[in-house]
Amino acid sequence: MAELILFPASIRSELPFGFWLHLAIFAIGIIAILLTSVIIFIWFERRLVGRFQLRKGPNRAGPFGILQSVADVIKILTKEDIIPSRADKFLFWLAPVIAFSPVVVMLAVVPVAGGALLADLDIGILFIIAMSSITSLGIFTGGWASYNKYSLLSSMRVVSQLVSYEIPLILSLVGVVMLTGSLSLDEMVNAQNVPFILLQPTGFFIFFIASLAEISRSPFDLLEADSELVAGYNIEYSGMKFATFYLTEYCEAIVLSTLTATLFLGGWQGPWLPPLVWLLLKITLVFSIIVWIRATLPRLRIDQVMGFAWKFLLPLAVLNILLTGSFVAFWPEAPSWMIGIANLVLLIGYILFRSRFFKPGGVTVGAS
Amino acid sequence: MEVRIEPCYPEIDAHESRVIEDLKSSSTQPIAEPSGWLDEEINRNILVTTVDKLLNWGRKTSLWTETSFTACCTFEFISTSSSRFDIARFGMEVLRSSPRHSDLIVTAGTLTWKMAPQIKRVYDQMAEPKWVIAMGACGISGGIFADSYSVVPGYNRILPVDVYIPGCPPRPEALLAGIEKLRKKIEQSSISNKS
Amino acid sequence: MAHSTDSVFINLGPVHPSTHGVFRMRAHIDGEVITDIEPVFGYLHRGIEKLAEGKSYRQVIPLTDRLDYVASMNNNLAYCMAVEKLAGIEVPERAVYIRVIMAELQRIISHLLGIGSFFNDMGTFFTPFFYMFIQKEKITDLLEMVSGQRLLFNYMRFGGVSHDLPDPFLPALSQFLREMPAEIDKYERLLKENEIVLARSRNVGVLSREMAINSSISGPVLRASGVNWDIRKADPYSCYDRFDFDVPTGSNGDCYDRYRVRIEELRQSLRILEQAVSKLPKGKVINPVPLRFKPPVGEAYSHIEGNKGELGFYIVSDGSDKPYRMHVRAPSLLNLSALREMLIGWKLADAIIIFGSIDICLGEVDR
Amino acid sequence: MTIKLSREIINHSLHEHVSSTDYSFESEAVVTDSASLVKICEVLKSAPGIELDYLSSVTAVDYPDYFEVVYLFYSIKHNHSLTLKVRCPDKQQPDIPSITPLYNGANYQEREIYDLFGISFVSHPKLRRIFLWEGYPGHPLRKDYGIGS
Repeated sequence: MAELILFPASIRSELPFGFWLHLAIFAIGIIAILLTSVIIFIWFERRLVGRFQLRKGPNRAGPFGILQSVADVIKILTKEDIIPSRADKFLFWLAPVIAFSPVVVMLAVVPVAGGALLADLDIGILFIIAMSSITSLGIFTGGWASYNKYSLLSSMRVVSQLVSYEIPLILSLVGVVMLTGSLSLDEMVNAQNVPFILLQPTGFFIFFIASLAEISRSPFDLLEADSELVAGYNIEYSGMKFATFYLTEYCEAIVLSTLTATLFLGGWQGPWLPPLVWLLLKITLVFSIIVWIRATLPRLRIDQVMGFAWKFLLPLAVLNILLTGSFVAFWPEAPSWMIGIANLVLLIGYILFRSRFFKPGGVTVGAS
Repeated sequence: MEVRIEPCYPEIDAHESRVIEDLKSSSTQPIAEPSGWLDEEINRNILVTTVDKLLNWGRKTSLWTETSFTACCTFEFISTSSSRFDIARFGMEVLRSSPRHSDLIVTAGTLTWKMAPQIKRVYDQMAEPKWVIAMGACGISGGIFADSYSVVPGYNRILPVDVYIPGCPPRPEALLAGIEKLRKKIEQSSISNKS
Repeated sequence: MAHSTDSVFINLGPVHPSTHGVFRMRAHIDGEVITDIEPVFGYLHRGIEKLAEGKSYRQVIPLTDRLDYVASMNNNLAYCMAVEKLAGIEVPERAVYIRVIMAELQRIISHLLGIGSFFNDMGTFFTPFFYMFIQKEKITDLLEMVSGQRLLFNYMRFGGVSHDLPDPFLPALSQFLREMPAEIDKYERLLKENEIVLARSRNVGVLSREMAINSSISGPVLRASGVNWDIRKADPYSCYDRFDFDVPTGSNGDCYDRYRVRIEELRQSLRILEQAVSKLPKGKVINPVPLRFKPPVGEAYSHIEGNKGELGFYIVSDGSDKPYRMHVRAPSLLNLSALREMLIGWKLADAIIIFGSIDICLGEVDR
Repeated sequence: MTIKLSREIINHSLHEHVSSTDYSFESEAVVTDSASLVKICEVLKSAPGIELDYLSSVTAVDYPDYFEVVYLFYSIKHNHSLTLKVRCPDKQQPDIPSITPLYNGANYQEREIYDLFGISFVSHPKLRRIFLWEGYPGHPLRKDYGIGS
């Protein structure tokens, strides 16, 4: 079985129903791995946040508390399912589905080994970008249909924030696309003899921040801003629908980690270990960084979030495209280290230039 | 120094006072705790016990607390959830602010009649199954403030309480013991009889 | 073409994660901006002032514990000082020093919680809060040593404190005093120049000096607005005139300054504690008063610089063994006087931070 | 050290604006009636050398014969204090002018006294109950209310 999953390119040619077998194995495999990893990653995050806060975290359910999320799932799924009397019933029901499905679909174009992916689309990147926008629609629908002012505010924030961050997110990928010369993710991984994070540090920086905002993790977790919006867009959801939203949230985080690993960290490539293991290791690394940020940073305000996207990330993304484009157009045979260093200089220079406008620190409190 | 005049909502105030008065007049007696689990041994069977075991394990392992704390005991609850006592070990560090997501109200603090409708409303908004822990003397009987004109003598006037934790305030250890009691109680409940 | 928007009426509280208890604000918001706000009090009004009239003077001490439950020793202290002033009771020297030690430890607890929940409101997912709580638990252990309780101590008595410090207390306190400055430095490294903290709190919720004075603001909030007013300096009580400490004041009166003032006050409290421990005299700790204690007819107002501001008790005696009237000058309630001025025009997310930076305790607001 | 203002200084500042029959001294406190309260407050707030700019607290006491409202003022600048008492002999319909327009800090305290004592403050911007709900019977801190349920 492992052979089949790891080297499925061979299935297509040898078996009579090769394509369908391939489809079935991958579809089931992706969903199974995704759902299992969500359960493990939720536990992982809670343990990790626990360590950041100098405590232990869940450790009673099962060995090391690893069954904690299983218990959560059992409990949530058997809870009463409340639909507010003044909610829009159909949309209220539909919203979690709209939010959840595109997240799973995105994994279809991510290769788990050389040539091993569900659908080798030539426009893989475009597909991911298109799909990632749909989730916000589901969240907006849910927030609106709940007939609750907090969730309405939250869903308004979703729209503005997610639409703004789409733009730097897409532009940051243009550099990678130019270096690869293809839109297919499989090609992109194959092209990464050197991980793109070294060639495209600026692109990585923008992509990572913008996608943190896309999945609304701290410091951009405005839609779930506990301290002001109580629980955000899913405030009225309970039971299975709430579980779906909860699942969506973590699936998004995992998908984001997968994409970051695939696009910038060399995907499944790596010595000695099997490709899938490498991919999972890289996903875990990126996810840990997300959790680290969550456990450390405060939340930004909505206008600051928007200003950051339009005034800071967007110009940087455009500069990145110009720089990388000039290399590709005028000096295609440039050694890769030079591209990387030029890019890094752009990133550091830009941050230093912009930080002139900030006035950090400074003590305004004196003792007398 | 111009100070703008505060807005005023007489209709809302009047409506809220009506709600308070109604609740006050209708809750003169304590509500008995849900005690259906006591005599359920009779209608058990093999299938239900197995399902029960799984469900009850899930429910007792993941008790998410509603953040509706009123007064002093809150700080002992927060102490319990902080690094030293770490309630997260039992999977309880998920403090949900929305009643729809939470399973447990810990009534940390004095309840006043003005607050009572809000707490009752939070309880009503929670999805079944749900539990209530009355924490501290005020939660049990009004405690030191029981004689006051504005204090509800015990949460059990308005909510069915599952576990009482004495103390003013109870120590974190006492709270953990109370939570352990609640977990035992959940273990013994069954889906086949509605409490 | 001009667009007009409807303002939305929204309830913040009383069950809301960041109202620090059961405070409630009815807010009108236009988009995200708060256009008007009406604070609603009374969800924790327990009638302490009325209950006190039915209890003997000594029985009131546990009631005062439950006012500002974050720092109950301070309430004990202010109440006992008022009764002592009323009846002219002398306090032994050692008890005076013990009281100062307790009051400063309570101030540290309260400021730690204030800072922690301020960052919680800012959205840091409990990490600074729990860091602060680790130190808070150490102080709680110290206070538990002397009083046997963890939160509501009921330790002070008229004419002193209920009993002497236990033997392990002073070594443990010295240990704490050695460790704490490094901890404060750690918080500073983490938070002081964090870009997001600065962006969220600087020049947010500015309270002008004039407005602060006119609205009877007191404590760290007043000092953050640039007013050098600390009862420990202005009207020294206990033995604060014998200690060398500074009064930190801010210059902008914004949320950042309020947070900075609290951090600096932590340092000053540690200074006071060190001096108090080194000067702690020997001797008895209480001049006992009779159980059925009847102060002479009259009235007395006594105030201390509590953790949240000027905490005063006004007591009227009719010569019986119960207070005729007890009034608490609650800093938390008065610090909210300028709340509307501070909130209107800011965004919803700012409102939560501004409210958190005032650092109120609902037990004291509603009483 | 916060010092109590002496009678001479107060007399000196007040005699131009308020007739000396409107106020009296009673053990460190100035006692006045509701008619001249606002005038006295205005003078004390702005008179040079006094400048009582900080209203520390307002409270009320229910004596058998009258209600007494007690104001405590400080001056942040000069660090001195003054206690001002207003007596209101009408126990059925007590009313006193509000000083909220002068001192914003009086706002909630006056509402509190209105709520718990039933003393109405004339020209207060929003005189409504603050702690108890609208329609609560009686005023708990009055002596005739009774303790306990």
